[in-house]
Amino acid sequence: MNNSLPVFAVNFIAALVLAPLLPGIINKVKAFFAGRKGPRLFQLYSDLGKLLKKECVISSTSGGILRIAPAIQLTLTVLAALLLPMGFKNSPLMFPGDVLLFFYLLGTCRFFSVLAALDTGSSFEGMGAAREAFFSALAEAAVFAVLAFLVLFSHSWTLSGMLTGIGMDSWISFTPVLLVSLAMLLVMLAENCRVPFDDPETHLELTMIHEAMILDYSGADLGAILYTSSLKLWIFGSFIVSMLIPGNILSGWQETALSIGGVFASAVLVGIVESSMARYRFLKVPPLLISALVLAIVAMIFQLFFNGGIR
Amino acid sequence: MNQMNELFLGIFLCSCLMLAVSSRLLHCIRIVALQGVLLGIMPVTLAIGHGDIHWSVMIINLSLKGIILPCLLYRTMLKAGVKRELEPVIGYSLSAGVVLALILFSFFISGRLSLPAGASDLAGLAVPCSFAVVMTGLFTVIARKKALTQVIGFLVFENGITLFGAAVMREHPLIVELGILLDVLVLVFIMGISVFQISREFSHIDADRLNSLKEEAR
Amino acid sequence: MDIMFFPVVLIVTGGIVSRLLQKRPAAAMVTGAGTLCGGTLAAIIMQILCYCHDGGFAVRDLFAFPVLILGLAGAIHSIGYLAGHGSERSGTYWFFFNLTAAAMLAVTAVDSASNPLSFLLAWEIMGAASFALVIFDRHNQSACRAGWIYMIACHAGAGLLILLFCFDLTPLWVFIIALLGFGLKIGFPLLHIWLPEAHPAAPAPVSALMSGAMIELGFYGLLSFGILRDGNIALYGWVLSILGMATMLPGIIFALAQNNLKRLLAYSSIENMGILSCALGLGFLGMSHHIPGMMICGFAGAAVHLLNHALFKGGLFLGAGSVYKAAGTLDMDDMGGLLKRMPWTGTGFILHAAGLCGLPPFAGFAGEFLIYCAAFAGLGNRELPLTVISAAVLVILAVTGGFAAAAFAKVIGAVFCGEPRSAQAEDSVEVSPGMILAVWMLFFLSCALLAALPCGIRYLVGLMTPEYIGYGESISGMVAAVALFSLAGLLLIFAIMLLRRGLNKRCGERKSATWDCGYALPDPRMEYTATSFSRSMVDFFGSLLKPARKISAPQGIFPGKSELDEEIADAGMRNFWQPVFKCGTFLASRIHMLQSGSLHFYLLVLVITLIGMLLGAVLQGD
Amino acid sequence: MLTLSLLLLPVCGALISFFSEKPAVARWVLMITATGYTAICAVLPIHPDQLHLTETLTLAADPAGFVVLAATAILFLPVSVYNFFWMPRDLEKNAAHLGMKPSTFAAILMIFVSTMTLTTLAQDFGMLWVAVEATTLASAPLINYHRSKGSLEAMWKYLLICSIGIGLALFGTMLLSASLNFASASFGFAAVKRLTAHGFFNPAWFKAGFVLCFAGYALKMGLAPFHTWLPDAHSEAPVPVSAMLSGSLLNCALLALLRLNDIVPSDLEGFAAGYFKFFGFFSLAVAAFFIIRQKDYKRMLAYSSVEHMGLIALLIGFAAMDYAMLHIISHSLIKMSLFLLAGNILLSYGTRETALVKGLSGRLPGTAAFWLTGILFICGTPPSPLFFTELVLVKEAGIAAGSAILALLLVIFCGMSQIALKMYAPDKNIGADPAGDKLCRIPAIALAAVSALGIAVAWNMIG
Repeated sequence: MNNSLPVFAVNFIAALVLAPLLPGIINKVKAFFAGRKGPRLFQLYSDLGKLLKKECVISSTSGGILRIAPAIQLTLTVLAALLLPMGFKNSPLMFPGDVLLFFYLLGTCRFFSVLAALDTGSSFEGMGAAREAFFSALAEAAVFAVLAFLVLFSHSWTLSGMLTGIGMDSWISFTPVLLVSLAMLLVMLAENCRVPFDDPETHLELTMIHEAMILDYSGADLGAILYTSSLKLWIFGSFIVSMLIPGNILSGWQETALSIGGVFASAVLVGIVESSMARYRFLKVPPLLISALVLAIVAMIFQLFFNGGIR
Repeated sequence: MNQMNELFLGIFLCSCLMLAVSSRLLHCIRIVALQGVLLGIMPVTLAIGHGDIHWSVMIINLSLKGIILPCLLYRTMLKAGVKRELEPVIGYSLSAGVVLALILFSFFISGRLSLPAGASDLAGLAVPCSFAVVMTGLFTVIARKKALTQVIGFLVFENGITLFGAAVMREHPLIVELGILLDVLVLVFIMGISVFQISREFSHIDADRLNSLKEEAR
Repeated sequence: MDIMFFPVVLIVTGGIVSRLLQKRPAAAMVTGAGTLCGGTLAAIIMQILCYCHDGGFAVRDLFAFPVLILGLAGAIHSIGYLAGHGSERSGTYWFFFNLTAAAMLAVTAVDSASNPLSFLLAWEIMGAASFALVIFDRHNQSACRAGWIYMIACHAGAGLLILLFCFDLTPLWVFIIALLGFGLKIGFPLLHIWLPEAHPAAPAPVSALMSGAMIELGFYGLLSFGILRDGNIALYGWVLSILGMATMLPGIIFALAQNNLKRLLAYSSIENMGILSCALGLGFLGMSHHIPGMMICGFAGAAVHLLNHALFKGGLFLGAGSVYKAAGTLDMDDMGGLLKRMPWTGTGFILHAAGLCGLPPFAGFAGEFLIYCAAFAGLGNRELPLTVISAAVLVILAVTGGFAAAAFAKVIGAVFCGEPRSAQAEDSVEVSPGMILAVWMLFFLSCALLAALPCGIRYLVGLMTPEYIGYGESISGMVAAVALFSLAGLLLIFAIMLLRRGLNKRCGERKSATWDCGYALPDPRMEYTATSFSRSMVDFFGSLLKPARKISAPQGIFPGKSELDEEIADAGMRNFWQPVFKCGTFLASRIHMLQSGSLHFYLLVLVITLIGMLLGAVLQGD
Repeated sequence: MLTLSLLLLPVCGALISFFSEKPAVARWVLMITATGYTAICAVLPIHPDQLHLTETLTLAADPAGFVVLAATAILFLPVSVYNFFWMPRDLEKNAAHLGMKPSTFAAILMIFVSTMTLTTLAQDFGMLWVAVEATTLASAPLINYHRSKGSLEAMWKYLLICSIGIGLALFGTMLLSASLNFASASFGFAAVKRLTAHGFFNPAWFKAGFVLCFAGYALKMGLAPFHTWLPDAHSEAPVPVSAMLSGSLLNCALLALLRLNDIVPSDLEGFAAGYFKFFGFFSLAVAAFFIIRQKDYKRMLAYSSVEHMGLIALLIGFAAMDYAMLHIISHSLIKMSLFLLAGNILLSYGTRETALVKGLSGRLPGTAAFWLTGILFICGTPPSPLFFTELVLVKEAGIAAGSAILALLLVIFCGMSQIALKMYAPDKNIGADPAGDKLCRIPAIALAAVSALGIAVAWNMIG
């Protein structure tokens, strides 16, 4: 493991650089299913470049949260990424309990994005913020149930330990891991505002969640927001990939390729999901999130009773 | 003299029954006066053969209970302008039955009380009699509506107690005895004034209609 | 003699003098605030000197700290708060405020084990004095009802404590009675009803003191009197953790549904007491099952959360007071846009709120972090009941955290963001520097707390349980990592903000109206209000919250005025206490009929009782 | 000499007042008499004094009697001072329906005090009875000072029920005397106690006498179910009289019960204590239910007196005599303050209905504040000494009875505080009445004294 630090560093930089590819991949997949050509794969890069040069228009209603929120979100997401094992290598910054910090950093991002949305005084953004706050609170339940499972499973308190700890032997007791991954996938879709929780493509503000919240951003701020959300997508993809694929079966750099490929594959999966189903009605979203919780709990029961987790 | 005293006690019991059946207030006042006179005489008759006779107490008792108080009541009756107890809480015949029962009850109770040593010979009869008079007084207060009748009932009650004192006990110290008498006098005086005021204020003296002070149910 | 004795005497004397100076409000204020500030500061310094001199630590210091800090901050805040708001009665205010603070200090200071009577006295005086403050506000019509409920809770609690102190009971009964008696202060379910009533009614500094310090004293009492050494530690753990969960989740759900700012904060206090109880429960479970990690994390988490709650909730209530002073209302639907009008208060409030939600990089996270860690430690135990409860705590705590964030997003959004929705909110201006100072002081203290935490935990573990110093080391390492991450995060945010500034200097930045779907004239009336923000969540929990809505919907082609009024009654009040009180009143009204005014009836009762007594006496003789 | 002057001073005052026929003179005489009376009371413990009426009959202040005497004196002074300011204001408002001349009123009030003094000084059951009966007679006309249908009715009920009660006590006294087998010439407390202690008595007669005496004096004291007259009388009387009735008169009846309890021989102690406990507890329970949703604040105070008499009876029943004495003094002072404050409210609002008293805190701020304080004190919130007496009571009563007592006290607290707070609640439409508020100083001083007493007790108990 003495070469783990460079591997991690490369993977981390890859994440930062390649993250904007993910929306492109998803869009490409969706275009494929729709039989269209779709936007370019690197569309977000061009968008970001353009936005950085543009003038910034700030709502005159804002009290300042609007300005600072993108910086907070960007920073905390990057910090969260630092805690995640990359390329199946432990994060160098890991410490027991870092998994809590990881999810709470993402939580803080969300808190400030909600505040920023409310800061504009727009009713659409308020609507989006309310939904975001509600759904993410429910998603927390699923997330922490998954966490409980991971602690039980891996006996580790670090994020890296939990995810890489699911080694070859986990394939023997595959059912709980699969259930948990499914739960995590649902959480990923919810947290990143994808179908069936939210439709990033929609043009009707009334039905938006995340998109409604960023209606008033422009220029570099919007760029930061878009970049942050793609990075968040990467983080969740990477989370699931590390959980599903046992580490230490390939050599260092092959693992890197596997993990990056895995994240891309998760983006493809998201694209397939988005192409194959419609957004749920808002009333049906809470049950879906609760079912993610139930999945995690079922996984835990499996682990406890059938895999001999208990004396 | 013992037979005479027994006769007095018998008259006392009869007066109770008479009180129960009489509706005319004047009649009731006469009964009270009769009891008062008897109470005045009895200490003397009891004391004959025992020694000291407190004539002064006898005179005060006789004049107060036998004359002054009935007069006061009579005056009040005239002032209040009420002559009869028309609709008592408990009817007259039933009242007679109740008083009879009370008398029996008194005999039952006092039968269970062994007499104290040193009591006079008459005590065996005097105790139940005085209990009966006390209870009749209480009964009258409860069973009659007119405020004046209630005063009469109270006086009968008081007489019962005095009867007990006279028949069973040696005397209180004189000063206490006088205090008791003074208290009763003032009490009846104030009650008389009150009855008068009630009759003026309410233009009736029905105690059962004095029921404005109560907790209202919600 | 205890070192707290002189500060207590000073504060009380100051209060009395202040009351005597009622006719001269300025002098009263100087005396009251001066002695309170002086007393608390002196106590803090003396306490620190004591630590420096001979080390040592007692649980009661942990509870005395919030009292002192909030006493100080409350005194500073009150000066501004009272101005023009009952300043003519400031002597009375300071009398009771000082008395409350002194009584609370005395509660922590008296040697409660050897002298329960003095504890009881201080406890009762604390309740009575704070009651006077709850009904202090003469502009608030409902304050007296709130005060009534509060006073009954105090009295009932004192009654239970009397039972506790007067009789030798088995440990189980001691625990049950203490749980009820002190639970009335803490706000366990059904015993909590006074909190959402009294906190909104009281002046803000008082709410801060009550919410930040007084309800926590309930735990002090519970730990001092309810938990006996020879009792069943595991049982304490089970009861406290389950009770904690049953407190925190409903607490935050009710908080979410409130539209009165301070009422919301009060429910949030209930939630936080639930978290505290949960943490203690986990600690006791760790103790009884011999899991040192769980025990230390649980107790340390409880201690840190206690301090955090004191600082943040104190700050929030003080901030709410400033808002009330500026906007003249506590109804969040009538506020809005205050961040622009009162930036200092607003920023302070937002930081406190984030801290209370346990969001990094603030100190609040450290407490929740430790509690989660305790649950992690419980999960690793491989004993089914313990695993289940740990997992349950983990999930419930997370959901609670999520909804707490939602609730405070609602508060901040409705109060500070957007455009003002009433004329008074429109005209509000920043409050006096003292009030700002009080809020920010608490925030800086929380930062200092976070910085001091790693050393503190190691020190305390070494002091209390030297055999587990290794665990202490590793836990303090974890907390240190959290603190470092927080620092790094803050610095990074600052750097990125600088970057953004540079970028925008080049590209330009301008202001424009909020984009509202092309609508040309955005209007405050179109805004999302506090009610609308929580609407979907309230509907989701409709069966618990039972919102009573009065709607007059827009009708016709040219709709006139339309309204939506939502009222959410407390579940405990609605489903339990109101029926109980109704029953009592009904019974009383039946019994009242006995006093019918009939003289004959009275006499009959007399005679019957007499005959009964006589028969009893005579027949007994046989 | 002191004892005699204690008795005669109020009588002299009464004579002067009665014949002067001027309200102003009456007010002054009352106040001066009260001052003198209190001064004599203060000297009494330094110069113990006895008055021999006959060789067996004495008047003297023994410790228990002195406590009640002191309670009377420390009530009489503030009440008379209050009366000094109250009377003109009351005359102004209620001149139309006065039942008697103010001078007569003051005279009877002083006679009333004199009779209460006699009660406390009596050392003999006969004398005691005479004195207690005399208090009834003296107080009855006072109730009717403001003549109304209500007050007349209250007076009638008071007179009739109490007379019967006292009659029963006389009967009981005679039975007690008979039970001693006429062994003693004197019927003084000490003599009787000597006899009973040595077993020279007839148990059946003693019990019957005890029961009758108990019922009679308990009726005067207002223990349920004999309390029925009390709320009427105490609410209809003018406030100075209400204060004296609740604060002093009940104590006098209580003293009679104490005397009675004192002569109970040791083998009948359980029998006697049972009555005290039962009726004490019953009074507590009855008062609790009648206080809930009470519509008349003076009646509420009256029921609270029933409650406290119950508590004192319980304390006696559980043989906590010192605390019973403490309870007597504290209750008298607090209840007097509350009645005087109620007087302010009554003068300012002109109604006794709680529902019509709104915005007290705005109209009479001082009165309102002390009204609340008084209510809290009477419910046993520290520093009220009642807190300590109730604490001791619960401790003595044991866990089951103690819990029940605490529960009832809580119910009472709920009821009283609800009413008081509803009256207190601020109301924007009610203007201030500064003139009416001035009278709150006397009760304020009394409450301060009570707090001081409570703090002293606390100091003593904590040690």
